[in-house]
Amino acid sequence: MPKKTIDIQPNLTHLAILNEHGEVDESLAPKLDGDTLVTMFRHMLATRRLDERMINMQRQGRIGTYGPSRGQEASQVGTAMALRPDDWTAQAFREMGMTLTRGWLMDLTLYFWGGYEEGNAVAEGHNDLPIAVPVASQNLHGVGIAWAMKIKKKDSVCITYVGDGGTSEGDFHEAMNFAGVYELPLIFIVQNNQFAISHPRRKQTKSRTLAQKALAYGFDGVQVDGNDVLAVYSATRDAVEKARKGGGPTLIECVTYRLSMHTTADDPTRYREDEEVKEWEKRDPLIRFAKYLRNKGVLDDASIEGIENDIKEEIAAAITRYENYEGLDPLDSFKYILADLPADLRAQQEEFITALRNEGQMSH
Amino acid sequence: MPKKTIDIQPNLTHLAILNEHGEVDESLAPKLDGDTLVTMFRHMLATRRLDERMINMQRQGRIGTYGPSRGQEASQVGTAMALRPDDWTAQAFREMGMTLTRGWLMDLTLYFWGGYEEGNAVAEGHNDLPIAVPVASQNLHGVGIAWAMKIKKKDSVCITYVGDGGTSEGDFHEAMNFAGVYELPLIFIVQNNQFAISHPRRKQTKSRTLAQKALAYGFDGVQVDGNDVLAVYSATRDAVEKARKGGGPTLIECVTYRLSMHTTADDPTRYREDEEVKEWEKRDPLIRFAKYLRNKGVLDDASIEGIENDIKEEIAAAITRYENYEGLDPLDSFKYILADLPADLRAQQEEFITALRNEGQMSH
Amino acid sequence: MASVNMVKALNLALTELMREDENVTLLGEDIGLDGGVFRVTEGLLEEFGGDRVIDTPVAEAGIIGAAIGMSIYGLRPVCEMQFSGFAYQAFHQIEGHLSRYRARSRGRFSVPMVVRMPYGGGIRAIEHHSESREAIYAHTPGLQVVVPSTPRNARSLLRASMLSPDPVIFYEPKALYRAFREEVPDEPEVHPLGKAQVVREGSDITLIGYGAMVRVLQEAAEDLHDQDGVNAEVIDLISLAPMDTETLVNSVAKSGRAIVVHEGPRRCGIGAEVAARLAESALDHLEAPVRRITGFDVQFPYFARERAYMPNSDRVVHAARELLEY
Amino acid sequence: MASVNMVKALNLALTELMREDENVTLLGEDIGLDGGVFRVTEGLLEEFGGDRVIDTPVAEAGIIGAAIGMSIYGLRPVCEMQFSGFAYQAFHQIEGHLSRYRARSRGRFSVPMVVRMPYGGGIRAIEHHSESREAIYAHTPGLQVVVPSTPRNARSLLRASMLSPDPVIFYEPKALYRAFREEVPDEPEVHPLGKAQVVREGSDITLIGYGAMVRVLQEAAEDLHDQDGVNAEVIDLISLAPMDTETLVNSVAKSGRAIVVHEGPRRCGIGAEVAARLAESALDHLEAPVRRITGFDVQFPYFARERAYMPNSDRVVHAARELLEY
Ligand SMILES: Cc1ncc(C[n+]2csc(CCOP(=O)(O)OP(=O)(O)O)c2C)c(N)n1
Ligand SMILES: Cc1ncc(C[n+]2csc(CCOP(=O)(O)OP(=O)(O)O)c2C)c(N)n1
Ligand SMILES: [Mg+2]
Ligand SMILES: [Mg+2]
Repeated sequence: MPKKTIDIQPNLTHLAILNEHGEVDESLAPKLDGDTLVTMFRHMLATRRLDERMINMQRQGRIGTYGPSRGQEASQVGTAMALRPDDWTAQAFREMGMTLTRGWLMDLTLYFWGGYEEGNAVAEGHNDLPIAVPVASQNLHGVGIAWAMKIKKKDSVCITYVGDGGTSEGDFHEAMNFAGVYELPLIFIVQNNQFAISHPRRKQTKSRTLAQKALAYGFDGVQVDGNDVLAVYSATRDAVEKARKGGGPTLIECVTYRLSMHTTADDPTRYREDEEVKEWEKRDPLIRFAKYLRNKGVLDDASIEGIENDIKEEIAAAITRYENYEGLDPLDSFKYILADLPADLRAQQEEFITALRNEGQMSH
Repeated sequence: MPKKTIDIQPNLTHLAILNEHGEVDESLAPKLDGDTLVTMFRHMLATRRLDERMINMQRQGRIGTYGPSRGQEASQVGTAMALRPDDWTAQAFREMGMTLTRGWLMDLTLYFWGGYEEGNAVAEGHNDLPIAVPVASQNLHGVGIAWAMKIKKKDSVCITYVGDGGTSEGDFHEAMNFAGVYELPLIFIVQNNQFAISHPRRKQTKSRTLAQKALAYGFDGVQVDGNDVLAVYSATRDAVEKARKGGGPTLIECVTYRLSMHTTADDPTRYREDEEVKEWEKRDPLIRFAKYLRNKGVLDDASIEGIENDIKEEIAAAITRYENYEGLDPLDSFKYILADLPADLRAQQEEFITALRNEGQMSH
Repeated sequence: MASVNMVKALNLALTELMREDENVTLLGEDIGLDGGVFRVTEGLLEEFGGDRVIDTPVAEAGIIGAAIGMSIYGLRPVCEMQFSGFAYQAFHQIEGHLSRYRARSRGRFSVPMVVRMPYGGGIRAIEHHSESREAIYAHTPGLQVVVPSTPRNARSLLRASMLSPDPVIFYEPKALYRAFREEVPDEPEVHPLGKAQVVREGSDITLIGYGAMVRVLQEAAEDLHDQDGVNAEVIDLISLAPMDTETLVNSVAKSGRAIVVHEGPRRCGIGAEVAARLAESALDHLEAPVRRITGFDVQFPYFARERAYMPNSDRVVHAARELLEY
Repeated sequence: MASVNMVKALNLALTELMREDENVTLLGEDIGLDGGVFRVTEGLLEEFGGDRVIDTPVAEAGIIGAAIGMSIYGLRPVCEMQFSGFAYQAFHQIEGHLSRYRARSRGRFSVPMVVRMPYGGGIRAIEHHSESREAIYAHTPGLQVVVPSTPRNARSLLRASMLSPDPVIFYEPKALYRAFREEVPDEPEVHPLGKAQVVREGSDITLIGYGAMVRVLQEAAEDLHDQDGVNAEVIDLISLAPMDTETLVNSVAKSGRAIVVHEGPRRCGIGAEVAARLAESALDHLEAPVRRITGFDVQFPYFARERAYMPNSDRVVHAARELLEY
């Protein structure tokens, strides 16, 4: 009949490999060949450049409101690089870097923020769910996918993304709990970019880390330097390997920072200090990774310029296709609502066609 | 750039004071006078006897489906005894022992399970929310009450109850998180009675204890022997005192057992072994507490018989009032929907009155 | 041929398709070991095992959200919400995702999944266990909503729902679960989604309902016939979304009078939609106002007051007489 | 007198009551430091402090559920759902508790609380940011549902809602937030809950709508007048629950023709309720079918397709001509 402390044997680790000066802890660094490292860098840079261009396009009125990724390239690319094509992802809405790494055309980014459903028309063969706007809701879809994989006895895994803000939602909890109970091959990537719009991390939850939330569900949590692509990759790869072998879920908190605004409609000066942003700019994931790759001799000025040019062309081509797109048919609303259009919807479609004709909104 | 274990400094304790043989750990036992101990016992016994009678009444068709408390008397009474009248509770649906301790008439129990809203018409002056059927939803109302107390600078606290099963719901998570962030004077009592209907505790969550879920929200968790009323009382009192002083929330997991069926509509033999029930019957909270009080000289055969008789009379009187109740007016549905009945609802009420008259369902 | 009640009929439909398609997977609270609180899934855990009949924690958003992911991966989940009154915990998953994946992804992903929910009054249950809120789902684009009214159509409708390429909210009138038995054929049948059924022909007045209210209408029609010599046509809507306007309009074209009946609240209920379709497409046939006999716009009472509250055949008969004299 | 837009008018109503009643407490995501994503709560944190203007984590059920508890303890919370499309996360708290505490406790507890939700299309937003689902709340007994259409009635209606002893869903047409300005008096006004308003008198046809659609109707009425010499009456419903049947019936008694317009889906929408009330209480006056011009029963499209999708005055004018020729 004692009063005793309960030992829950937490397995909670923190991981950092590549520091702000481009130096790595060789004992922890993943063994990646030069090509892979360059691919990683290319995806990160493409993310950065497309992001810059998207903000630009928004300012010019060529797309709608846009949600930037700046600062989070390591978290997005590093996690996606640890997956195979038969693995799946269930994203939120700020994972452009992940989608590019998974091979999505840049066109989809443009379409999505340009206001076309085409931006969520994930291409056949890409095992990634479209953008899910309601915060944390996608975590449960990740649960379902991982669960189906397990039932079907696949050795595939699923990654589901969520923001620091998203961990406050009930859906995150239910997803974490299901993942734990059923020991699913699911990895939760929390991109802790320090803000839910204006609401800072420390006011979102009283827990010291987000990683420790895994303890409530009986599985492991890892906190990584989310601006260190090697640590992000390494932690994800370990979690993926564990999951493939039936070891169940892992929560990985990527500690990073949203260097840009929440969306182009947001004014971050209302709620945070420039000083803080400047501090985090020093920890830019791209700069440190480039330094490391230069030091390592994997990249130099010329090769970087080559990559920059490739990316520029890729972006330009995507924008051209986006701006010359002629597929904008309002009737698509009826085309994709149900596999077979029932009679009452057919009547509504007729009504819609008549209205569009009257209004000159439809040519044919 | 290390890989290191994160220390989250958990404050997680386990507490047990009174064992199955009626022996106490004096160093931990709360200092309660004889009258208080007898009151505690009386509430526990009243809960047991009314519970038995309710099952009986259900079998005779005198009330509807009923959800028993048997085995959970210590968790319910012990927690409620730690409160003041200006404190509040936000219950689920299996807290009859708590309501009796808080001074509710037995009539309300009868009305509720007899199908009358009157069972949730909490008397003025009783600071307790009515029964909340949707699992875990009441936890958020507890948050709001505790929050209002804090804003109003009261030194009151709120207890909110939830079952083991309820901890799987999103509402539980959001409530825990708000309680942590805003450091609310709120105590979460998890009555872990080992089942959510047929679903056993171990299949509900992978975490070793339910108490450790508090760590995800940055506050303390306590696991107590929920069949030990002294431990339950003591842990609750400590949490209440901490909360009154601005120390924030606590999660208390009362490890207990639902000795009876989920409701009278349930057949527990479908999902659990009699052996297990027998094991838990040995840990009956009433038996051990009675033993202790007898040993201590606070109770004897005569005084127990006196209490039994008082309870019998109280139950009989309540049943008489319930069965002779003449307040059953179907129009109450319109009386309590909104403070002021708008025109379209007045028209519906007229329609209802006409129908009831036609059907002889209304005398006047 | 076997004579079964609705619980058994539903169980049969599940068993049949689970045998035919190994992707059919059931999820819900207490559906495995316990066989479901209404026993609809009784025996399925034993036959199909824990990977296909999954007992879940108490987490409705979890159930629906996870099943959405499973559907996308290729399974065909059938979820049970223990009572329709606890499906609101999952409403954001239903509104935000279940109904949308096809449109959102332009057909790349679809969610061929069924959500079964027992609904309605008449079983002397506590709060939240007797409500009807089918209109909320019918109002949500992308969902199909159906309600059986007999054991036989319960089976054929559940089969059709499970075979549908798109999500179906399968609203089960729990008052009918064990109310009566009906012969069902040996071979499974499929009731086409979207079709209403004339369950009694007549040309004097049209009585429209679904689920447990169909019996109320049939009783009213009998009374009208026996007592007033009136021939009422009774339409069982069966499908609330889509809704079979044609069958409604054809009937009212004959009868010129319509009453629509449901348990759920009146404001913006299914009755409103039926009345609106008639006011739009059958106005010239209408010889009397369209009457709604429904749950009132108040909370469904605790069960001591439920008999008074629920629509019954007396109310239908009274309204019919008023309309016939109009 | 000041000339303000709807954002400012709402801000004014909040400020006024917060000054008068220290129990008024605001909760929501980004409403404090950031002033709300639409700036409706701008400046309130500074004036009233963090105990009364509370920035919450992203947890809608948490916001509504906690506010219910606060109300019961004696505060008067006004919650902001950042967009109506994220209120479904809290729907179980709304349906299960916000609407029920008074009935459940036989008046011992009540929940005098307002839930503000920006709704509707026309702002080129991403998915879930343009929908209208007012009918779901109107279908839920125990809730009052109102929609302002101008800065002035936004202020008077929000004040009335905050003074109501029962919960109000305050649906804000975000397309109107900064669309135009209107003079508002120095002293606060109260728009009685439950009352519709005739915003343009006429006797040839009745056009019914609310929120952002009122301007569409006014434009249509102008066109009908200028081009066809037709005098349309325009009714701004304002209150969807309760609904002001009398004003509707009186108008149709004059005009014999009605069109109802809203952005939300048609099936079981507010238009269905309006049409049903007319089919019930104004049938003899109706000289033509009741027409609904509404969102279709499909997902609200992403914004490149929204102009085509949304109801507009051309559609109203066309329908009016058809009804007038009927
Ligand atoms: C359920 C829900 N509530 C509110 C919103 C509005 N919203 C969009 S993003 C956001 C903050 C999310 O923060 P976080 O999860 O940290 O992701 P981040 O934006 O930082 O990537 C909010 C509140 C939403 N999309 N979904
Ligand atoms: C949101 C919700 N889902 C489902 C139910 C049906 N239900 C009633 S009690 C119960 C199990 C609850 O288990 P627990 O929280 O452990 O409480 P206990 O019954 O053991 O007291 C369930 C699933 C409900 N009431 N509410
Ligand atoms: Mg964030
Ligand atoms: Mg339990």
